[in-house]
This record gives sequence, structure tokens and C-alpha cells, in this order.
Amino acid sequence: MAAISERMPRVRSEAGNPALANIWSWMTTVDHKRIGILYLFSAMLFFLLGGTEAFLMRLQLMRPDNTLISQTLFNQLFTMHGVTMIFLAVMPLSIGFINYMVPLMIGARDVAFPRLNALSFWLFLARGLMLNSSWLLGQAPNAGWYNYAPINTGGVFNPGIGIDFYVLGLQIAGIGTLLGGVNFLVTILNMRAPGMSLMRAPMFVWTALITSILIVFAFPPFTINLVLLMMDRLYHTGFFSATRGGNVLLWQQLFWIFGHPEVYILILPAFGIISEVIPTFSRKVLFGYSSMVFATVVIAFLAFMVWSHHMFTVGFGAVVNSVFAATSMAIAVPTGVKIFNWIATMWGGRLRFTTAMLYAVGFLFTFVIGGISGVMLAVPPADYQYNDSYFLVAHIHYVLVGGALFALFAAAYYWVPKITGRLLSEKIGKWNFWLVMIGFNAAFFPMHFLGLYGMPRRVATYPPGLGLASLNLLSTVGVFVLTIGVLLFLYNLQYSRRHGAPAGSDPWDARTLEWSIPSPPPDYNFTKVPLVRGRDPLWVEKRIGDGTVPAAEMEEAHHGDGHHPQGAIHMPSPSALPLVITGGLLLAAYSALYKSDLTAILGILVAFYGVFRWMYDGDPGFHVVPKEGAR
Amino acid sequence: MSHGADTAELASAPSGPFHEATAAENNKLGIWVWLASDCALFAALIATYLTLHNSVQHAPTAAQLFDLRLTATATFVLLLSSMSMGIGVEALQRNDVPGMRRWLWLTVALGAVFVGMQAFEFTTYWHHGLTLSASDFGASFYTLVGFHGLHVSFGVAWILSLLIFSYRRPITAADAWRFEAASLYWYFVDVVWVVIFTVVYLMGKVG
Amino acid sequence: MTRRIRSKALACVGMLAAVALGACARHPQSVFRPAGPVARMELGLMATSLWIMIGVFVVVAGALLYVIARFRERKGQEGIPPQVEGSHILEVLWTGIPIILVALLTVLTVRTTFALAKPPASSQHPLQITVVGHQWWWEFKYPQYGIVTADTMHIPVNRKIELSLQSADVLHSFWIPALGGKEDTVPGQTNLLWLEATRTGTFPGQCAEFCGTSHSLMRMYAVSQSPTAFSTWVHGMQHPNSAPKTKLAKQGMQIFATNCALCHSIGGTPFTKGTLGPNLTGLGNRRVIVGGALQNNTQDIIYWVHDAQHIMPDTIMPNFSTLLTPSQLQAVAAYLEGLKRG
Amino acid sequence: MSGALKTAGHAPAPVSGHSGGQHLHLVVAGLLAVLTIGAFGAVWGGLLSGAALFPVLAFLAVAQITLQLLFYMRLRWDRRLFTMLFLGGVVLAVLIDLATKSMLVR
Repeated sequence: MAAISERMPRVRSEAGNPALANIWSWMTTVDHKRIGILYLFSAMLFFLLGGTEAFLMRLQLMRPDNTLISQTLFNQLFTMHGVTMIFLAVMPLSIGFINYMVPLMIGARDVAFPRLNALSFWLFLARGLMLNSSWLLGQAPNAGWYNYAPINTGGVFNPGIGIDFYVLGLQIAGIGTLLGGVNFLVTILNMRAPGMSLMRAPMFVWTALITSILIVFAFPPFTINLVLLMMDRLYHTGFFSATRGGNVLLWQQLFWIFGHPEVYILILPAFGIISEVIPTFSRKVLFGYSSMVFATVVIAFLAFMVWSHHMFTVGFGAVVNSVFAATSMAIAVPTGVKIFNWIATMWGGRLRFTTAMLYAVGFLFTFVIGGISGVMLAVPPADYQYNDSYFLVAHIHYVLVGGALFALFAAAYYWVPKITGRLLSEKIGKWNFWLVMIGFNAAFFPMHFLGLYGMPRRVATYPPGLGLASLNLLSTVGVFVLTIGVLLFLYNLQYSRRHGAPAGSDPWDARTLEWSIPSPPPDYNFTKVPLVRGRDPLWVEKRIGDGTVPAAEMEEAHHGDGHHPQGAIHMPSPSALPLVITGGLLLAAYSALYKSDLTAILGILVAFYGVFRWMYDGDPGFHVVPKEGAR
Repeated sequence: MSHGADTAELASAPSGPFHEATAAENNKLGIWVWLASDCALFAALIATYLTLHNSVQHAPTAAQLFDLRLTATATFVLLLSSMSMGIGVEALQRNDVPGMRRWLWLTVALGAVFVGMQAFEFTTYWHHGLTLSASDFGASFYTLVGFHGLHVSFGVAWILSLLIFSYRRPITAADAWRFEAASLYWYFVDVVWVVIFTVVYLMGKVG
Repeated sequence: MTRRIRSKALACVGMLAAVALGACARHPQSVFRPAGPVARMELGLMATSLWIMIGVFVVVAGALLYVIARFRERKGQEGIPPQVEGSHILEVLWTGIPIILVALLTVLTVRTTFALAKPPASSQHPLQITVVGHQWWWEFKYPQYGIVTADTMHIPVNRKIELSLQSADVLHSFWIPALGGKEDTVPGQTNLLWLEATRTGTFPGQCAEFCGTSHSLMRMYAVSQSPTAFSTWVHGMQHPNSAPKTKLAKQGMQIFATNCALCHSIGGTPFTKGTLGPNLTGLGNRRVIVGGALQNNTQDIIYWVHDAQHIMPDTIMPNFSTLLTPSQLQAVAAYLEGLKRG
Repeated sequence: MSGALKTAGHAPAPVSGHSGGQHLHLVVAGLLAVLTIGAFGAVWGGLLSGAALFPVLAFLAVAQITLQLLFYMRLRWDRRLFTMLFLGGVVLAVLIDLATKSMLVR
């Protein structure tokens, strides 16, 4: 099986500088794999940025009454750390893997709307740049990642333009993410290879599907919330102003209706990754597939029923608190089912502890701790003590780092060989894992106790008399170790690009369709559309077939142009329109920031021009004939 | 401890050749997902309105301002536009492109009249002292109803662009979904208006 | 809450306390040493949920460790292990048991949630205190006694306290861990919170909801006193000794009248209009100022008046470094230090 | 899982086959007009008042919306998946509005 992919012209104009042409081809690409790589690469840069912010905060908190970082800066650091890690790192990293892997896993040649996919990415990048440009243009957002009213409404409570970056940046983000959700929902429901019923879809595909549904339903309330806030800031409405008859809690309400599903948008893809990695390295099929699917659906459903547990202390009263306590605790049940199913998958298997598997098992330990503290937080009377303390900081990091990020590391070690064609070094990988694991626990486990000893979150400093010094120091030391571990991962990526062993198409003796094609896959993914004959299609063929996935019998394809050469594959053309639309929206956003109406209208017009041009330009696409013998 | 089947038993091939999803099918599903998502968008706006509509400060109230005759007329205009849209798309199905154009032009006209009536309504209220910053009833009213108005305006632009498209290029069967997608959106905007008409105007008039 | 559950909860607290023992004295803001029934009930529920969860963790981690040790690939192993799709019995088991545990915890939770939300009977004559969160200080008003103070809340031991939580500007959260969990102060609404201290002492607390630039410095103390000591304090606050006694202090009073009285009030003086800043009645008897960020001495008072923006960035209190000369600052400090309770 | 979710495999149809003809559009439009007049009359004509008004208005609105969805938007004939998706949105919308009203308005 040749590991060489056929190259084809990606850009219509071949003239000019080849390096520029290459960059242009990345900027106009509509290939889900290239877009996936773009997501992963940019999200990793943002992750480093968010990590740097965390590092600076830990330096400030290393000892009591420290004055290394001013309170003004500290508030911006923790806000941007949260926003960056959630919206610019973890979510896009998941979306990157979804982008790259889901079409491969369902046997599709691309996503349902390739150009829309590119637009989602460019909007994501635009939001990232916009949010971070705030550091250079005066002031970063400074009211926490959930940006509570009324401190976000400007005026005396928050002069300066920091929050505007939050509002406009995340508004652009909302559009892009929503479009991505629509795209993957349609892709997964409509584009599966023949024979792949939903109940044969890999768990990662299932979690991507459910994540898309969550995105589609959760982002709109946030969009509206941001609109209301923008009106308060720009047009002096009083939605969130108590003195003018508004309601301060309205922001929290709408925020958490979005915000809690958002937590599951972050964690469900991680569940999917773990459900792929553990069976592969246990050499077993996933235990209790149907109950895993069911559990995922139940979690998604409950995700919309628990938002108020973020607001136990705002004074909604015992009835509301009790109802939301019950629904919140109920989430422990489907989550527990998942954990036990993973352990049962490993039971009786032949476990290979590659780095990917180490991260998956590490995930199980740390995520269980995060889940446990989650249930404890769902008890309102106890939450009165935990809420807004470092106990909560510990909890979210056990869920988002020990949960989501560990799974993303597992995904990297598992799937990067498919993307680059070279294995990552296992030796560096083991160092990477153990440093991250030890550093992470040293950094965040003490925070449970810091919270119980009375340290509120979001404080820039603490007095020496409260006895918080030694645990804070330990936590900072843990972050040092964690940082070295993360840097080792980056080194591993760089090192393995040159020195990594060739991966071949199926280095892990794996189970799903992406491993039936070369690494890296050709642009059209599958030479022939695969025929799926069971759950874990490749695993099925290894056990009852000849180890290769058969091709499906195809209905006569009909494309608009009517011309369809024998054996050729139809591909969508690259397009600059996503860039045009993104540019227009970005111009409008910066114009709103600096109150320049003329350029704002211009930006909106540019975006609309892009949209309508897009709708009717009737891309004929082009055809590719795969080399003989390739499959 | 095995339930279900061994993997081997699951292996079976689908019958018949595989039909790849067409652009039309993908787009239609995409439109429906978008509309479902838009429900949540309007839900948040309506929640805001329900929370704040009693906060009138010193500005005029709903009962003082609303003129149900105007709103009822607007409702009928939008309702008629849904009907003309439906008949237009149906004409296209019969390959009656000129008929389709006639009905779509009527739809555009009705949509524009609706937007115009809303603009008139907003300016009237504004002159009566209900500005964006006068009260939270005003702010949430303008935001909710204005958001719907933006939806209608976007729909008008969309249908207009389809009409232009229909003059510039012959319409093939593969293009029909473009019209169907716009019609789904247009009906949805009408559905939302029914909610707004009931929750904001009718309930507002009785207080 | 029935007696049995309470005693069980207390037993749990005991065990948990054993874990955290010794640490308590060094952690004055800890939740582990409750000073009243509310904090105790909350700690009891925290302990119950923790023990259930520790049980879960032991099961999961134990199974995981066993699997890792038992089923890791060994040299020479060939072929693939038996493929198991699932097991109805096991899946029902590990759905059912968590449901039971969660249901149990829910019942306990709901009972305590309602118990904590129940107002004390009026026969218990709760002491009413209105707590107002400001950026970045706490104001305590005693409507029954006509007292207003800041930073330190005096309460009598063994008497129910009814706190009406309000905000003057943005969201804050009132949290004194030894007395009980937090409750937010929300602009435009009044939240009620009932607390009680069953032992005397000084319990630190601070704002737990991010409230702007100097959120970290929004600290406070609750001082629980014997009923007689409390009565003395109340009487002293009602009849303060605010007259300046030295020439320097008299001079300070003049400066105060023109520079400070717009925002600050002092009981027993003509300065009653200022409400933007803390009420300074009996300031000379306070242990700390600025929520504990500074000590109550001449040097720190001068530092604060001179450089408030440096100590507490963005506070409404301006820097008087350019408005007052060093000798004027000395005079103001002398006046403020002379403000005593009666 | 339902049949609608199973695969994308069904005959390509540029515009859904069924839509009932021009006649149906007129009939539905007539019904919608009657319902609108009913709601309008109930309020403006003062036919009903107070507590009785809300359920009547809600019923009339739901009836109008259902007619539009089933016949204009062709959910009556189209993939059931569309109905499920849209209902999901509607249920969430009602949940958000009821919860927000009962939690924030006191």
C-alpha cells in the first residue's frame, strides 16, 4: 500500500511564486483534512498563549502578598486564560480532530458543505486574532470568561474597551461554530458510507454528532446575550442594569443556558476519543456500545436541564436549587455508565500501553476525580461553601485538563501518525505523559484544599495569615512540571516530523475506516467508496474477511455538468469566498469597536456580497483520476 | 457474559446500489437544522422580553402604544406572502418559470410592505417616547421585533437574489432546492411572527 | 432534619475533621471548623457526599488498577482476546447502583436545602443586619439599633442572625466560611441569609464573586461576642465619643469637613450626609482598616488617605497626595484615631 | 433508531414530491386567516378576558403554527428527521422561556 498521496493542482492559477501559491492553496482550501490541520495548528498556538497566561498567574500566586503582577493585569490574565482555553484551544482542538477524522471514519470523501467548513475555520481564526489583539490595542477583557453583568456593561463599572473585544470576538465565533455544527450534523446524518447505519458509527462519530446538536441549540442564546450586551454598551439600553429596571441575573441565565451545554461540547468529543483509543489498544470491541450511545444522548439531553447549578448562590430559592441539584446529580449516572464500560472494555483484553493508551487511562483516573467533585458541587448546601472558591477551580481543571485535554493528547498520539504519516516518538511520549500527569495533579489537586481553606477564585493575591501559602507554592511547582511536559510534546511533534518511523496505513492494528487508507490519506480519501459490513468496519474485515474493506456498488452519479470521466472522483474547487466573508465581518467588528459606521457598513456589505456570490456561483468542481493500484 | 451478537453476525451488506447524498438533500437538512437553531435564538429574545416587559419606567406602555389594527394588517400581509411563496414554488415544480416569477415578485412586495409597516410602527412609537434607552420594555420590544424584522428583510433580499438568478440563468431541476430552501425560511419567519403577534401584541394589549 | 441523620452527619464531620485536624488552627478561613449550625450542616452534607464519592472512587480506581496489572500485554501472547459486546446484567448493575446513590444523595440534599432556606421563628428574635456590598468594602447596618459600620460585623453568640444582602453596585458574594456558605449580593434584589455563631471568636471572610479590579481586597471579619459584650458594643456605637480631644485632632476635623464628609459619615458629629464611603463611627476602636489590608495605626491611615489608588486600584476613594499636605494628613489621622466608641 | 435516521438513501427529489397543489395553499391560507381573525377578535373585540384569554390565544397560535409546519413547510410529507429536529428546537424554546419567566420574574 503506497503511502504516497497523489498531488493535484489545488489552485487554478499556476503562475507565480510556488511558496506563495502554496500559502494561497492553504488559504483557499476546502479539503476537510487541510482545514482540520489548520484548526489543530492554530488551536495549539492559542493553547500556548493560554498556558502562558496561566503560568504568569501561578507566578503571582506563588507566595502571599506578591506584587509581581498588578490586579488590573491579573484580572485580564484570568479572563483571557479562560476564554482562550475554552473557545480558542480545547473546543477548536476537538473540532480539528472531528474535521479530520469524522469524514474518514464514516467513509466520506468530504463534509457535506466543504466551503462552509473553511468559513467556520476562518471565522474561528478571526475571533482568536480579534480577542488577542486586545492585548496590543489597550486592554484585554477583564470580567472573567463568563463576564457577569453588570460589571461587563461598561460605564463606571468597567470603563475601557476590553469587553468589546469579548463581545465582538465571541459573536464572530458564535456564527462560525454554529455553521460548523450544522455542517457536521448534516455530514454525519447524510454522508455515511453504505452499510454504516448510525448504530454502526464509531463512538467518536456519535460524540461528534451529539456535540453538533449541542452547538446548534446552545449557541443561539449566547448570541442573543452578546447582542443584548452590545446594545447596553453601544446604545445605552438597560437590559442588565438594575438601576434602570433591567435584570442583572438575565445575563447569567442566558449565559449558563449556553454555558453548561458548552461544557459538554468540550467534553463529549473527549469521550469519543477515549472510546476509540481504549478498544484499539485493548484489542477488543467497545463494551456496551448501545449503552454508550444511549448515555451520550442522555448526557446531551440533561446538559440543557442543569444550567442553574452555576447559580445556586444568587438567591433563586430552595425549590429551584433542589430541582437543578437533582438534574445535575443525574448526569453522574450516564457518565458512570461510560466509565464502567471503558473499564469493562479493557477487562480481558491485551492492553498495549502506548502513550495514547497511557493518556486514555490517565484520563480515566483524573476524570473520575473531576466527576466526583462535580457531584459534590451539585449539592446546593455544600455548593454554598464550594462555589466561586478554588475548589471549583480544581473541579473545572480536572474536567477540562484531566478530562478534555488528556483525551486530546491521546488523540494526538493516536491520530497524528495518520495525519503526518510518521509515528510520534514513544520514548519522548512516555516522558511527556508522566510529566504532564504528575505536574497536573500537583498543580490542581491542592486547589481543592485551597478552596476549602477559604481561598476564593479570581483573587490576585491573598494575605499570609490564611495559611494558603504552602499549597499555592506546591501548585505553582506543579505548573512548572506540567509546562515542561507540554513543551516535550511540542518537541516530540517537531522531532518526529524528521525522525519518526513511517506509520503505514494501520500502525495500531486498529478498527475503523480511517486506518484502511494510506497515511496521510489522498485528497479524495477513498478511491472507492467503502462498503461497511459491521460496527468497527476494518476490525470486522480483519476477522471475517481478507483484512481489506470492500468497495460499494455505486448508483450512477449525476452532477450538474453531466461530464463524468470513468473512475474519476469529483472534487469541490478551492474558494476564496470564506476569506472574503471573514474579512468583511472582521472589518465590521473592528469598526463597531472604534465606532466607525461607514466601515462597519462596508464590512457588512462585503460579507453579504460573499454570501450571495457563494450561493449562485455554481462551483463545477474538478475531477481526479486516482493512480492505478492505489486504494 | 456476551449479549448481542459476535461482530461476525453483524456483518451484512446493504441491498441495492448506494445513493450518495445530493447537494439538494444536504442543503435541505442544513436549512432545517438552521431553523431549529433559530428557534433557540428567538427563545432567548422572547425570554428577555418576558423578563423585562413590565419594566416601563416613565416610558409609554404596550397597552398605550399598540394599535392592533396595524399589527393585524401586518399579520395578514405576512400570511399572504407565505401563500404566494407556496404557490410560486409550486409553479416552479410544474416548470412554469414565468408563473413562479410572478408569485415571487408578489412575495417580495408583501415582505417589503411588512418591513415598511414595521418601520412606520417603530418611528411612531419612538416619537411617542419609547426609545431604546427609555425603558427596558422598549429595549426588549425593539430588539425582539426588530430581530424578526431583520429576518424578514434578509428573506426579501434572498428571494430577490433568487429572482435575479432566475433571469440570468436557465433553471434546472438541480436548482430547484434553492427555491425550496428560501421558501422554508420564509414560512419559518411567518411562524415566528405568529408567536410574536400572540405574545407581544395580543398579550401586551390586554396587559 | 431528624436527630438520627444529624448525629450521623456529625459523625461524618468528626471523621473528616480528623483528616483536616491540626490544619484548622492555621487556616482561619477554613470551612473545616464551623462556628455555627449552618456551617455544620453544610459540612455534614459535604462529608456525606465526599464519603459516598470516595467509595465510588475506590471501586473505580481499584477496578482500573486491577485491569491494568492483570491484562497488560505480555511477551509471547498471540491472537486476539475474546470479543465481548456487552453484558445486560453488568450494564443494568452499573446504571442501577449509581441511580440509588444519586437518589439517596438527592433526598439528603433537598432536605438540607429547604432546612437552610427556612427563616427562624420570630420568637427567636433574630438580629437583623443589612449587608451592603460595595466596590470593595462591606457595609453592615443594624436597623434595630440604628448602627452603621464597615469591614467588621459584630454579632452576639447563640442568637440567630438574619442577613439582608444587598449590593450598591455590582455582584458580590458574602462568605464567612466558619459561619456558613456564601450568598450573592445582587443589584436590584435583596437576598436573605440566616446564620448563627455558637462560639465566640473572630472569623475572617471575603467577597467570593469577582467584582472588579480590587476584588481580592474585599475582605471582612465577623466578631462573635457574648451577649453582654455585644450590648456594650451596640451602646458604644450608639453613643460614640467623636469629639476631637487634641488641637491636632480639631484641625483634622476641619480638614475632614471639607475633604471627607461628602462620602463618609461619623456618628455623633454633624457629618451624616456621606454614604458613598464607609461610616467611620468608632474607627479608633477597630483593629484593622480597609477590610484588613491595612492595620489601624497612624502610619497606615496616612498611607491610605495619601495613596488609596495604589493600595486598592480603581477604588472610589481618591488619592489625597496632591490635595493634602503631610501635616494635614497627620491632622486627619489624629482625628480619625480619636473616634472612639462610647 | 427510526427509519428517518437510518441512511441518506432515498430517491432524489429536487422539490419534495407532495405539496398538495395550489388548491391546498389557498385552503390553508383561508384557515390561517380565520384563526388570526379569531385571535384578533378575542382581544380587540373583548370577546374574552383575563384568565380565559391566555389558553385560547395559545391554542390559536399553536394551531396556526401547526398548519404552517405541516402543509406549507411540508413536514406532513417530508423526512421525519426534520420534524424531530424542529420539535427539539421548539421544546427547548418553550423550556427556556418558561424557566426564565418563572425564575427571573418575581
